[in-house]
Amino acid sequence: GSADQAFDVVVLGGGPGGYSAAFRAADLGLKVALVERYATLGGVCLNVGCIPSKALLHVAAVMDEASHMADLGVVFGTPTVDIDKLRAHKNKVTGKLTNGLNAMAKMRKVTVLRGVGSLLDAQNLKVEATEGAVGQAKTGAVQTVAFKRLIIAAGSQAVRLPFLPNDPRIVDSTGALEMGVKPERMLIVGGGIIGLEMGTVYSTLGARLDVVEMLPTLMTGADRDLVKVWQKFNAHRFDNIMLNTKTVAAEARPDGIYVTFEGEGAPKEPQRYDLVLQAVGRTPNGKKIAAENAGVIVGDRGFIPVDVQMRTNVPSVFAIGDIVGQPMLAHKAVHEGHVAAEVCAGEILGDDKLKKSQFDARVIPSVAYTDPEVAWVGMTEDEAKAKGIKITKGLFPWTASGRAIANGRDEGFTKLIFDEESHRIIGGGIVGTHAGDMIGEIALAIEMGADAVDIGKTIHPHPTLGESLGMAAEVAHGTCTDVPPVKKK
Amino acid sequence: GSADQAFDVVVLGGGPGGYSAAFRAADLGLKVALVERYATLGGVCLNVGCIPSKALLHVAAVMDEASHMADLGVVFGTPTVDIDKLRAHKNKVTGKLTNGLNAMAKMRKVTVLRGVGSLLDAQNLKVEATEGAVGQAKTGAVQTVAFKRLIIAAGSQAVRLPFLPNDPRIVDSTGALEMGVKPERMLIVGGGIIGLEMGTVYSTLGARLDVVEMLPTLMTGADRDLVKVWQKFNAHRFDNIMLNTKTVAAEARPDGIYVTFEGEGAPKEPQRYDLVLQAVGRTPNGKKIAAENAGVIVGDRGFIPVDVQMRTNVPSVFAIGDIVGQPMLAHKAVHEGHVAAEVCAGEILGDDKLKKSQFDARVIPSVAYTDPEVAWVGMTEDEAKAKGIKITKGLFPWTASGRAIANGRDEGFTKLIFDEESHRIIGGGIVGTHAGDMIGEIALAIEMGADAVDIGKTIHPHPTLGESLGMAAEVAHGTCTDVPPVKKK
Amino acid sequence: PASAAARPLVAPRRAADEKPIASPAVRRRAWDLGIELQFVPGTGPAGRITQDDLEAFAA
Ligand SMILES: Cc1cc2nc3c(=O)[nH]c(=O)nc-3n(C[C@H](O)[C@H](O)[C@H](O)COP(=O)(O)OP(=O)(O)OC[C@H]3O[C@@H](n4cnc5c(N)ncnc54)[C@H](O)[C@@H]3O)c2cc1C
Ligand SMILES: Cc1cc2nc3c(=O)[nH]c(=O)nc-3n(C[C@H](O)[C@H](O)[C@H](O)COP(=O)(O)OP(=O)(O)OC[C@H]3O[C@@H](n4cnc5c(N)ncnc54)[C@H](O)[C@@H]3O)c2cc1C
Repeated sequence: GSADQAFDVVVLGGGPGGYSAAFRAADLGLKVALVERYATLGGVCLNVGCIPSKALLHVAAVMDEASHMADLGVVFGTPTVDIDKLRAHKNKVTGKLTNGLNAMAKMRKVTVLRGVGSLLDAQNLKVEATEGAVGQAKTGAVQTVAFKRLIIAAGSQAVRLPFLPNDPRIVDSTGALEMGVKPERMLIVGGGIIGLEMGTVYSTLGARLDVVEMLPTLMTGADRDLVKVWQKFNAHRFDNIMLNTKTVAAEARPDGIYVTFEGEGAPKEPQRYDLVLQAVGRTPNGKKIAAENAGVIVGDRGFIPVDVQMRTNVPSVFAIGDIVGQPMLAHKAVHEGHVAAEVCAGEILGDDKLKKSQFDARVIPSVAYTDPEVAWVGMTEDEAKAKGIKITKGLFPWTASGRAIANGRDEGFTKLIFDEESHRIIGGGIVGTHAGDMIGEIALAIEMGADAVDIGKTIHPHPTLGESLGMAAEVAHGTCTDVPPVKKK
Repeated sequence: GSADQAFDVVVLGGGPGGYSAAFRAADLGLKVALVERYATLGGVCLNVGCIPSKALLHVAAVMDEASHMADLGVVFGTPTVDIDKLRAHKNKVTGKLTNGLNAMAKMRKVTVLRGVGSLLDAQNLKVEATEGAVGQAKTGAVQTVAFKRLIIAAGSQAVRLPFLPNDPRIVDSTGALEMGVKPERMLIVGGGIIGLEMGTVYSTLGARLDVVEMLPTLMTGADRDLVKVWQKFNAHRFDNIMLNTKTVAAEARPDGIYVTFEGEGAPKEPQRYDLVLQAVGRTPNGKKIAAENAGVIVGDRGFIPVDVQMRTNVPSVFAIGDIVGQPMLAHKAVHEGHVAAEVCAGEILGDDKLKKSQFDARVIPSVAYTDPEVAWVGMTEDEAKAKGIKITKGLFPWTASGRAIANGRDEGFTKLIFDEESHRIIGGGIVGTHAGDMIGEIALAIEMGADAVDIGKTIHPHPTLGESLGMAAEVAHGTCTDVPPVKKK
Repeated sequence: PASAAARPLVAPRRAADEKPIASPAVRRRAWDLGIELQFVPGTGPAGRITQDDLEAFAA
């Protein structure tokens, strides 16, 4: 053809889904190109998502913890915060990881093409070169890259509310991570994980928070009992939690952004804020890559439909990550990336085993990296109730956990959900410090088809937060001796 | 008989093993007495072991963490430490738990008898009443308690080196937990977990440490690569690490304890210390309960041999916990306690299912709650090598973990060990913060018979420390894309 | 599980001291049934004995 370069596999987008797919394909012996418009690999997650948010959240957690140490006999002075240095730390963290990705791409001989990609047809991608450390300024250079297989991993971006004015005091998560404004009063529009995580950071650094959410609850998706523990522990951060409430207008004035609300929790008057964070969701980039040129179907909302092998309606084109649907999470993108790469390799190299690869994880865990963390996986109690599935529940309160008490953090609990009939575990949730590091065990238990005996008879070390999993299984089974006895009927 | 009281089951010793056995037996419908010489239940673990040590270690960890925050933009003043308040905090933590045990014993109608117990025969226990908030002063009152089944859970106590003088500056772990002395120079005799945990606390509070160990390594039992990471990270705490070295003499002088060493690491001159911690191991209390009166066999070193149902050579007498053997760990004691209680209940109530209960956990995890934590379970690499078992290893370095980097703590790693032939997981180890909270997942994987694909294909949330387990499994399987590619041969 | 029943029940070859691969719940169920797992064929990966294998053997 007339292409400038040709590859076995071209991956469009260098986020967690994209680089994982590219690296896996290269490891399987394919010639691979990875197209990314920004200067660094890692996508939203490493540059302006998962990683920088956690770098800041960790610092906030240490500050909050230190401030509670006086009761324990250790008095720290009020810390002084150097925002520039904190930002530099965050950038160092993301830099370490994105540099690592570059190095690993080189070791794998993956060709990284800097530029904006768009589909020409089912065999060719147009790449318009971009430059600059920040942004995606086009150089004017254009090339055509031919592929045997294309993996679309172009991700998503923050939804912008159309009626919000353009003002540096109105930001999305990316802007919030820049920490250019030190607000006294901050509004979080959207009570999901991303907004509440950023709110935690700003609150610890001194801001008073308001949050407005159209739905009746914060952290929708998680069971109410889990969220309740987080909410009680964090009540001190908030002036107003406005549920069933809409943001309808905003006016930028010299002394602040004046926001008008409507609905159940709406104050009568517009409220003044120093900073407004829009965190109302993310929208997939499906409509921005000229997918139609290859005949790839893109749904109304911009998601690209795929099968269990991550293949679109066009045989040579795959898609993975945020762009194929919910949940929009990095770990889902990575696993999907591996599957797509394996299927491509199987087909290109004629390997029957790889050809059959498919995404068939039973469950994908979710974590809010707030303080305490909230983590859940599989069936929630609410979901079981809604679907009429009969469950047996094992709940272990951390007030009975020696380690949680020793840490001075016994507000949490661990909950396991078993199918009443098959006795197998079908879900679970943890609220408490380090919940996210432990939810993987529940995911493994679900994938392995474990029941309460399997988990309860597995010896977990004492005294750990992790043993709360074994205890919760024992509670479900009626054999736990670290909680009050079950009332005899 | 002539007994003052009669029970289905009498449990001798109120530690984790004993209270778990007593509570389980009561939950199964038996009439139960729990005999404990001290004022509070919980044994070594809750009163002078697992829990108070972790309460102090947590405070130390927060202090150490805060001191590293300056690089991240947050400067705390040097903290002031109020040792009395810190001690009070620790006592509050243990008090909360031991009070909880009392309350739960009441709810279960378990009769708690305060006193020193000793066996009279295979059906009767003598209990000499004791009193006082501290200690085990005998009141003179004595009673005979009849049992259908006895569960011995009398635990262990610290080994005392005979040549060490009696001096308040020479302590065991119980004395060290009292924090009566604020040493500048501290010697830890014995490089095991307990000594290194206490050393961590004292070092953070200002002491310089020496440690002396007869064996060639610290933290014997764990793989060397795990310990090495801990050792490097903690090198700054130690002046001297004396391996292959014996403590041979000590002299108490007004200005300090002068200790003489012999062996590979021994300094020529005696060394002066403000505090000497003996942590050379624990010895079971088997020879102190007149077991011979019932014909119960006690081994030379004080351990009581039992079968998989926790039964001694005498059919009516069971034993559990530290007193039956290594590893001397609370979680082992608890699981053994449940088994003994179930077998007793099965026999007394004629329940065939309970009668068959047995202890058959494949693995028991170990954790050093140092900073970083070191946790391991199942087969170690050293052990596999020694036994000639061929293994496949999956090692994921935390330098590639986004979360570890975001936390500023990427010194750790996660290692999984698979049987080369069957591919199933047979062991694993983690060194890094919160390692102990995550090792349970490896234990579950081993108990379930999981292989690298099972663990690697289980979606772990990003970015967590827990995902390092999934990554390590992928490394073993050759499918990880967050580490450099495997060199092609 | 559906295909497990269709698979032939080959007598397992295990060393005398070898602990068969089976989850804690399967092991427990085996004592209840009075069955030595040693002799139960496993259809799972690496011969892992599933709950279904055990029930099939018991039937
Ligand atoms: C603040 C925040 C916090 C988050 N925290 C977490 C978390 O803790 N855990 C978690 O699992 N998820 C988290 N997420 C979500 C997570 O970031 C995404 O799910 C993940 O990044 C999706 O990966 P992806 O590969 O599908 O797409 P993306 O990461 O969106 O990557 C897509 C890449 O494609 C590039 N691209 C797009 N179009 C083109 C084009 N035409 N040409 C060239 N390049 C293109 C983009 O520049 C981008 O680099 C967070 C998100 C945000 C915003
Ligand atoms: C400093 C330290 C830290 C530790 N940290 C950990 C840890 O983090 N994790 C862990 O798993 N393990 C830890 N251990 C070990 C753990 O404490 C023991 O394994 C555990 O307590 C054993 O439980 P047990 O029930 O067998 O015996 P014990 O806890 O020793 O309890 C025995 C009880 O019996 C009573 N008793 C003894 N003889 C008589 C008698 N004749 N009459 C009446 N009562 C009697 C004793 O007073 C005691 O209360 C630690 C130990 C120490 C010393």
